[in-house]
Amino acid sequence: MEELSISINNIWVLVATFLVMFMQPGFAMVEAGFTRSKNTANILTKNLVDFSVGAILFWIIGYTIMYGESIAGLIGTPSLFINDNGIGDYANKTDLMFQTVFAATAATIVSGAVAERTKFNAYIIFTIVITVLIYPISGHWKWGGGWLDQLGFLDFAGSTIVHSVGAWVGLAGAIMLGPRHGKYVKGKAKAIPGHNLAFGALGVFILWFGWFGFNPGSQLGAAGTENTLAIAHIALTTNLAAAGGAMAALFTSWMRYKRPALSLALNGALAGLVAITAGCDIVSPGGALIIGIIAGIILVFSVELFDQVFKVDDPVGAISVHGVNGAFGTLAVGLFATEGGLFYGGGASLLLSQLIGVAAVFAWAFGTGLILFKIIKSTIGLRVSRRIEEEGLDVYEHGENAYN
Amino acid sequence: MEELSISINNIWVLVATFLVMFMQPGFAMVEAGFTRSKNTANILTKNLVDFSVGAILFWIIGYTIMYGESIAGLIGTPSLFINDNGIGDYANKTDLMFQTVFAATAATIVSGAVAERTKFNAYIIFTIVITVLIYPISGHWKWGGGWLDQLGFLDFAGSTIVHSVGAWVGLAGAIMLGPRHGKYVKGKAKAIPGHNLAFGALGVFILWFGWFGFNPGSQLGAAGTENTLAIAHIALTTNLAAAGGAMAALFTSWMRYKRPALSLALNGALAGLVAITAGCDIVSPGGALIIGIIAGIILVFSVELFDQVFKVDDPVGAISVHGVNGAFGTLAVGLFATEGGLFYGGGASLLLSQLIGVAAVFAWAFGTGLILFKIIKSTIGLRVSRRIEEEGLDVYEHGENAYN
Amino acid sequence: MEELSISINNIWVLVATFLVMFMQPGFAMVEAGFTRSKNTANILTKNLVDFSVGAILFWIIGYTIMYGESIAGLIGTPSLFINDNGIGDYANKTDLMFQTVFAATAATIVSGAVAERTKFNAYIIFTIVITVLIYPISGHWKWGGGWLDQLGFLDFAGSTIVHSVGAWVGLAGAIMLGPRHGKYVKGKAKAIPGHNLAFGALGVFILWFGWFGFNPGSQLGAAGTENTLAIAHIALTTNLAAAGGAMAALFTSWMRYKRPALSLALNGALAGLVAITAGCDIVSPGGALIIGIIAGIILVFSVELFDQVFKVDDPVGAISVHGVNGAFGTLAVGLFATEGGLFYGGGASLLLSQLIGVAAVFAWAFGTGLILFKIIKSTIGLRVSRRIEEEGLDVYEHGENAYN
Amino acid sequence: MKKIEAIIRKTKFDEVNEALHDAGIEFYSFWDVRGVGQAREGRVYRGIVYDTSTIERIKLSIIVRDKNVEKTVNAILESSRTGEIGDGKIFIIPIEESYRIRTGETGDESLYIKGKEE
Amino acid sequence: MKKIEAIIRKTKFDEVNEALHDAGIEFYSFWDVRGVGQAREGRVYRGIVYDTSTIERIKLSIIVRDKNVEKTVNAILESSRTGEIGDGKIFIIPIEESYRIRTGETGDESLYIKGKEE
Amino acid sequence: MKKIEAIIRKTKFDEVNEALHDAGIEFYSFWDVRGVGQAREGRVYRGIVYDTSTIERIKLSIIVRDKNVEKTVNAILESSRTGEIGDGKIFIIPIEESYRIRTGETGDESLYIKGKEE
Ligand SMILES: Nc1ncnc2c1ncn2[C@@H]1O[C@H](COP(=O)(O)OP(=O)(O)O)[C@@H](O)[C@H]1O
Ligand SMILES: Nc1ncnc2c1ncn2[C@@H]1O[C@H](COP(=O)(O)OP(=O)(O)O)[C@@H](O)[C@H]1O
Ligand SMILES: Nc1ncnc2c1ncn2[C@@H]1O[C@H](COP(=O)(O)OP(=O)(O)O)[C@@H](O)[C@H]1O
Repeated sequence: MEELSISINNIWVLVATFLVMFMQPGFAMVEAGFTRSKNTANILTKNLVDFSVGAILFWIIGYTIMYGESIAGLIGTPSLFINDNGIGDYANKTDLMFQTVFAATAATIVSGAVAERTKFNAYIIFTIVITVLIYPISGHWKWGGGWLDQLGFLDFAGSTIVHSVGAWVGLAGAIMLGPRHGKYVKGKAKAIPGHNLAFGALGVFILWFGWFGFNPGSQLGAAGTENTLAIAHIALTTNLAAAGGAMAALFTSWMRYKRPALSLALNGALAGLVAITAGCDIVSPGGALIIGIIAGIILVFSVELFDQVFKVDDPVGAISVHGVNGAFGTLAVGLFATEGGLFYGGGASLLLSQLIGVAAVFAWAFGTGLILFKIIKSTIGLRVSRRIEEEGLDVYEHGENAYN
Repeated sequence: MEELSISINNIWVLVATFLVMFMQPGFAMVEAGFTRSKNTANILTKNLVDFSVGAILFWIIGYTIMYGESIAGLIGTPSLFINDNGIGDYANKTDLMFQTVFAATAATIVSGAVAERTKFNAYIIFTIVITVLIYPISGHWKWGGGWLDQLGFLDFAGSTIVHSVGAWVGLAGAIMLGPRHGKYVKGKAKAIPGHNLAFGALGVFILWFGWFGFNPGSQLGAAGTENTLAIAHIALTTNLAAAGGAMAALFTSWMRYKRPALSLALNGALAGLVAITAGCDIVSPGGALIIGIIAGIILVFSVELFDQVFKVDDPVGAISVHGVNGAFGTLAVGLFATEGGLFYGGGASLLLSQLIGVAAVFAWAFGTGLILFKIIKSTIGLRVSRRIEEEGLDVYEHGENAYN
Repeated sequence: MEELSISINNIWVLVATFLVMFMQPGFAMVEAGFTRSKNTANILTKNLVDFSVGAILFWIIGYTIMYGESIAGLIGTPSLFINDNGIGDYANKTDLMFQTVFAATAATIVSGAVAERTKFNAYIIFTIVITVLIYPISGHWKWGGGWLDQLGFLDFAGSTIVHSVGAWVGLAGAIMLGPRHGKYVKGKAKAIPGHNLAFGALGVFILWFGWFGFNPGSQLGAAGTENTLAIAHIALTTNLAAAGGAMAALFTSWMRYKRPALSLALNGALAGLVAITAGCDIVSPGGALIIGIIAGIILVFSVELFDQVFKVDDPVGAISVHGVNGAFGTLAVGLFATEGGLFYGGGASLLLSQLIGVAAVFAWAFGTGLILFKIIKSTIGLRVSRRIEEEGLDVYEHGENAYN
Repeated sequence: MKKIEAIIRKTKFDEVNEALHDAGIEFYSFWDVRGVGQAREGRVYRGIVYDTSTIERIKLSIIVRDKNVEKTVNAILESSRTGEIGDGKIFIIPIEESYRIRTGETGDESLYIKGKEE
Repeated sequence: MKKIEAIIRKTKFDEVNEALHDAGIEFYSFWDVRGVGQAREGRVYRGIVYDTSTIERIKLSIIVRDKNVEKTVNAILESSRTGEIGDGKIFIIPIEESYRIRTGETGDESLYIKGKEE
Repeated sequence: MKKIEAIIRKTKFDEVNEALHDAGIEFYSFWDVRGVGQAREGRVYRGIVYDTSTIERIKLSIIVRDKNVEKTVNAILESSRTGEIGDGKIFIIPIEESYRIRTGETGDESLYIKGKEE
């Protein structure tokens, strides 16, 4: 490839990397805002830890487990401490960076679902396992050229491979932990409002911004007509789905609960973003908008379902946003893909691959998650004591309050 | 044009698009910070709504009303649901995205001026009208190649076409709504301090950052010597004007009110940015600094004028920042343009075109704004009840508090 | 150079400029969050002022003092109001912008060290002196091709030239000011916790993001294989050092104070970033990680040392983050540089140059800082009265509270 | 000496403050409280209805000499009434002693400024 | 009339609120306070140990008619106890007079709603 | 039993806290209030002068046995004085009864820890 084309691709992927890295404060603000002020320092520390741990360990080994030469389509051949000055369509180190910030995204999703009750040392341990094992292995199945890829499973930027993985591990964690004290009283769900929706809104806008690195960046190139058209198209579908998700969740909450709820509209925007991530390259703008709208509607009902029926306590709605809508978005590719989608006369075969992929990744992430949390629970323990939970993790786990 | 040049332009305009999109949390933080905490969820929801509505409707129809083939120089030929894979200097979909985030900027300016007392359903309705009618029509006059453009009216990135439009509609809204309860007691203006100036400052810095997409991005290209020089020049003039505006407002408030006021210095930075937007490409760095300084001075007096003399209650200063300084900046082009400006021996003809443009857009935006708000007022109603206003829109309109 | 290469470089450096400019709200949030709420408006105003003053004065004269033709390797030949449409590897005005945001970074570091007790008018004066004299002169020694550069001193993106300069001036200021009232009671250091660690965390993430402009941007080019490899490498080393710094500070505080402290982990991330800034281009990824880890450990001990032993009251830890770790990172180049570093068989000569550079810049910045603050102290006064300090600078100096 | 505790609407604070000043009551403290009372407003957080009765209020605590009790109560009553449910309450509590920290003065003396007393 | 001041754990607020409602006590105010008491937790800020004894608490202020004092105290006692150090305190303070701002009613009348009184 | 209410400068809190501990007073609650008094500072928001008299203060609420009233008052008086306008006030209010929630103890007993009583 021509030298300048490589330079252009390289700039594009690096800028996208920076934008995806910037999703970290987005997650931090959303998770801090949607939980109580007595646990703010704790959740912020967790976000700092998972990004840092991810940055270090994905470089040390995670990257090669995901992208190393495939062993039977199941796992990459690990090698340590890569320092590779090669160049493909862009610098190999740029690829390492881009993949690193994706890995950190998967890990950080978990912290929302298990917020306000998890021991800090336990958190560090499972973040490590997610970063070096759970995420890169299922990641390998698709993006490392593994068996899901060969099956024809499509997941452009990671509705399933990134978002659902994080959320299903989080689901396992939330189940193993049990709900926060006071969340269910006499079998009835109680509201535990987040302490700062302004942080929540700021976080969602930051994430929306960062998603323009996540999706258009996943084209992995910007030089040439094809890339030019693709990244413009992806930016458009991404934005339409986010907007559709926000509005759909707003109006659904309005009709269902009589009030247009900011907290659900914010989650709705994220739901739209997660859902479009799998198919942002191959659905039409109209398809993207519809996917976003459906995602926003699903979000409201899913939050209610997990919260009030399944009684899984997920303070920030991570399971509904990233898990349920990650799965929905991945399946939607089988319906809305302009080439191969059911609604475009492509038959059900793509939909079937998508279903297999969604199910396999669910089984993997949820299964290993359960095992992981079980082991931690029966060794160092997973949950803080009741007193610590009641008085706040900030003081007891960190000795610092967020607000003074 | 050469393929790689197109790729370069495309990257540039897309990155600029992302930066302009990121101005949304900037506006959200400024507007939330400058108002009271009981209305924070409301104003954040409004910001989410206007960006989402803008994203969807500008794609559905707004874009073609603005840029469709001109009908008598007055309005573009509308067509629905564009899905255009063409390429000019960059991808057509990139252009759609860039224009969309501009449209959303215009709409979001209104929410600040009408904050803390507007019914949420009314807000949604007028946001829609602004996005699909008011903004794209006057936008067409200039950027769609309409009559103002043919007149020689200059407005590089939209001091008038974007900022003033939003502000004049906001002025109409603020007048039709009347002031917040308690704002004027026995004819005297009372201070209603914003609840969080840290949010205000964060928002202004975000906006400043985003403006580097707004202005340099409006060059709509980065490939080739001409573009290279232009975007560097524009970045410089933009930055100097912002800095000049901030300092001028700070010192003006210091001399006038004995104290260097953060809230006015923040507004001053925005005033400088708005003012330079029209001429950032054709004024010198020194000219830019002077424009910024004048904008900052105007800002302080304008806020006082609207607040204490005209008694128009504009909680965040949107009218002074975007309206008055948008007009000033547009006129300043007629004075400071190094080619054609009065101060550079270009005579008064450019200044006259600028004046016509400013006046025409004022008449259009303020006029249609008045009609729009009048219709809403006499149908579903524009303003919340006194009790809701006093206890806070968050609880009554949304059922959620921002802070818990 | 080929026209498109120039365009590519130009985009890269401009985007980097925007990212570095965005570090301003990062600093603002960190400094506001780590201090008390009664001084929040004051510290935010200071941040706005130093960036604005920097933007204006570096254009008027600072840039040429730093980069003008060298006078005996000590200072550049000043010239006023540059408006230079030349192009080198990229537009000259792009270079002006890039250097301007660096200058503003140096200036803003000071405000953290002297927070919560400095008179606002004194602050404005020393910010001006830093921007037009202290920073550009020592900057000239290295980046302007002055004597340090000729000596072989290496400082890629400014561990010493930017960060240490700011911190050593801050150290002089903190010493001349004396500690805040209540900081030392009967000779014992008291904790004065910051009022909002969520702002602190947001600020650090923003800074981390902005650092991807600071370091990879300092390559000053992106076109061609060499640049492509370099910026990818730099992004990687930067990220690893930041992550290493955060984790090292977290665990060090955990072992030393029994609790994993968020406030120190946040500082640790910044310490890693500052430390890697000098050598990000010529250390290996592994070297970067080690540098980051050492920086994080140093940070904790340095904070304790200055706070409890030297009794220098530095509310946000600026001296330890930017000064001590800037010096450490610069020296580490002499050890870890893959070409010329002691650990890579390069002998001690590079290390010696580094030592001379670190010492010379310390002497310059700390010395001129002391003189500067001494002059201010004995003329208009440096410190607010006890009453103002106790009741808060916001009300007395600005007449505005940040929170209402 | 009596302590007058008043719980009023946040939005009425400025008016009450002015009425108190007009009545010559220039010393008191206040803070934000949440009130449980007849005034209620439903809240919904993520689909769960909750917290149907707490409303933001301001609490004033004013220590006055016996002779000033009546005018203080009247000033508050008149300036804080809207007539709608949720206007709040005023309570009178006995005070046994009072000190001015600055001067150490006690009793009635600690409650007014010598020379300025009307 | 008496004023019942209770200082309870923040986490017990919902239970106490319910217990009070069950006991027919539907009017009161509350706010956040910090308590200094036996319950302590060390804090470390940047290496400096500090503030070993203040804990977040909620303070309730309930003015009731004399006949309701006992059941109010009991409702709080039962619902707010955990048995661990730091459960808090209840204090009873005499009230001399009470006014309902909305209607101007005074005395006991101002404390209940006519017609709804049990 | 008495309730001692003190309104002090925020900046004096640490000193007062220490003085109280030295005097053996280890149980109390406090919260932020805003004070209206003689100490005033002009504020200007966007050109409008306002709010010339409210200042942040801390309010302490300490319930003590009768015999401890004096030393508590003295501890506060001495540690919170600056001599400048705005130092604050101390008020003494009668308390009729007190309960320790954890144990149900009442009266004086609820105010000290058995065995640790000096
Ligand atoms: N018995 C009480 N004890 C303490 N606070 C009370 C009491 N009764 C009312 N309040 C306070 O007064 C506020 C207004 O009372 P509410 O019953 O809603 O209206 P109204 O007094 O107009 O009937 C309540 O929100 C609460 O804060
Ligand atoms: N004498 C007192 N005056 C005011 N508040 C008190 C007093 N004693 C206790 N408190 C409040 O009650 C809280 C709990 O008291 P504590 O002594 O910790 O536990 P316990 O009552 O279970 O022995 C304290 O944090 C403080 O807020
Ligand atoms: N009568 C009062 N009732 C309640 N609070 C009071 C009263 N008098 C003073 N205070 C509180 O004490 C603070 C200090 O009082 P101030 O009159 O300013 O100073 P000084 O007591 O030194 O004359 C006030 O801000 C207010 O919070």
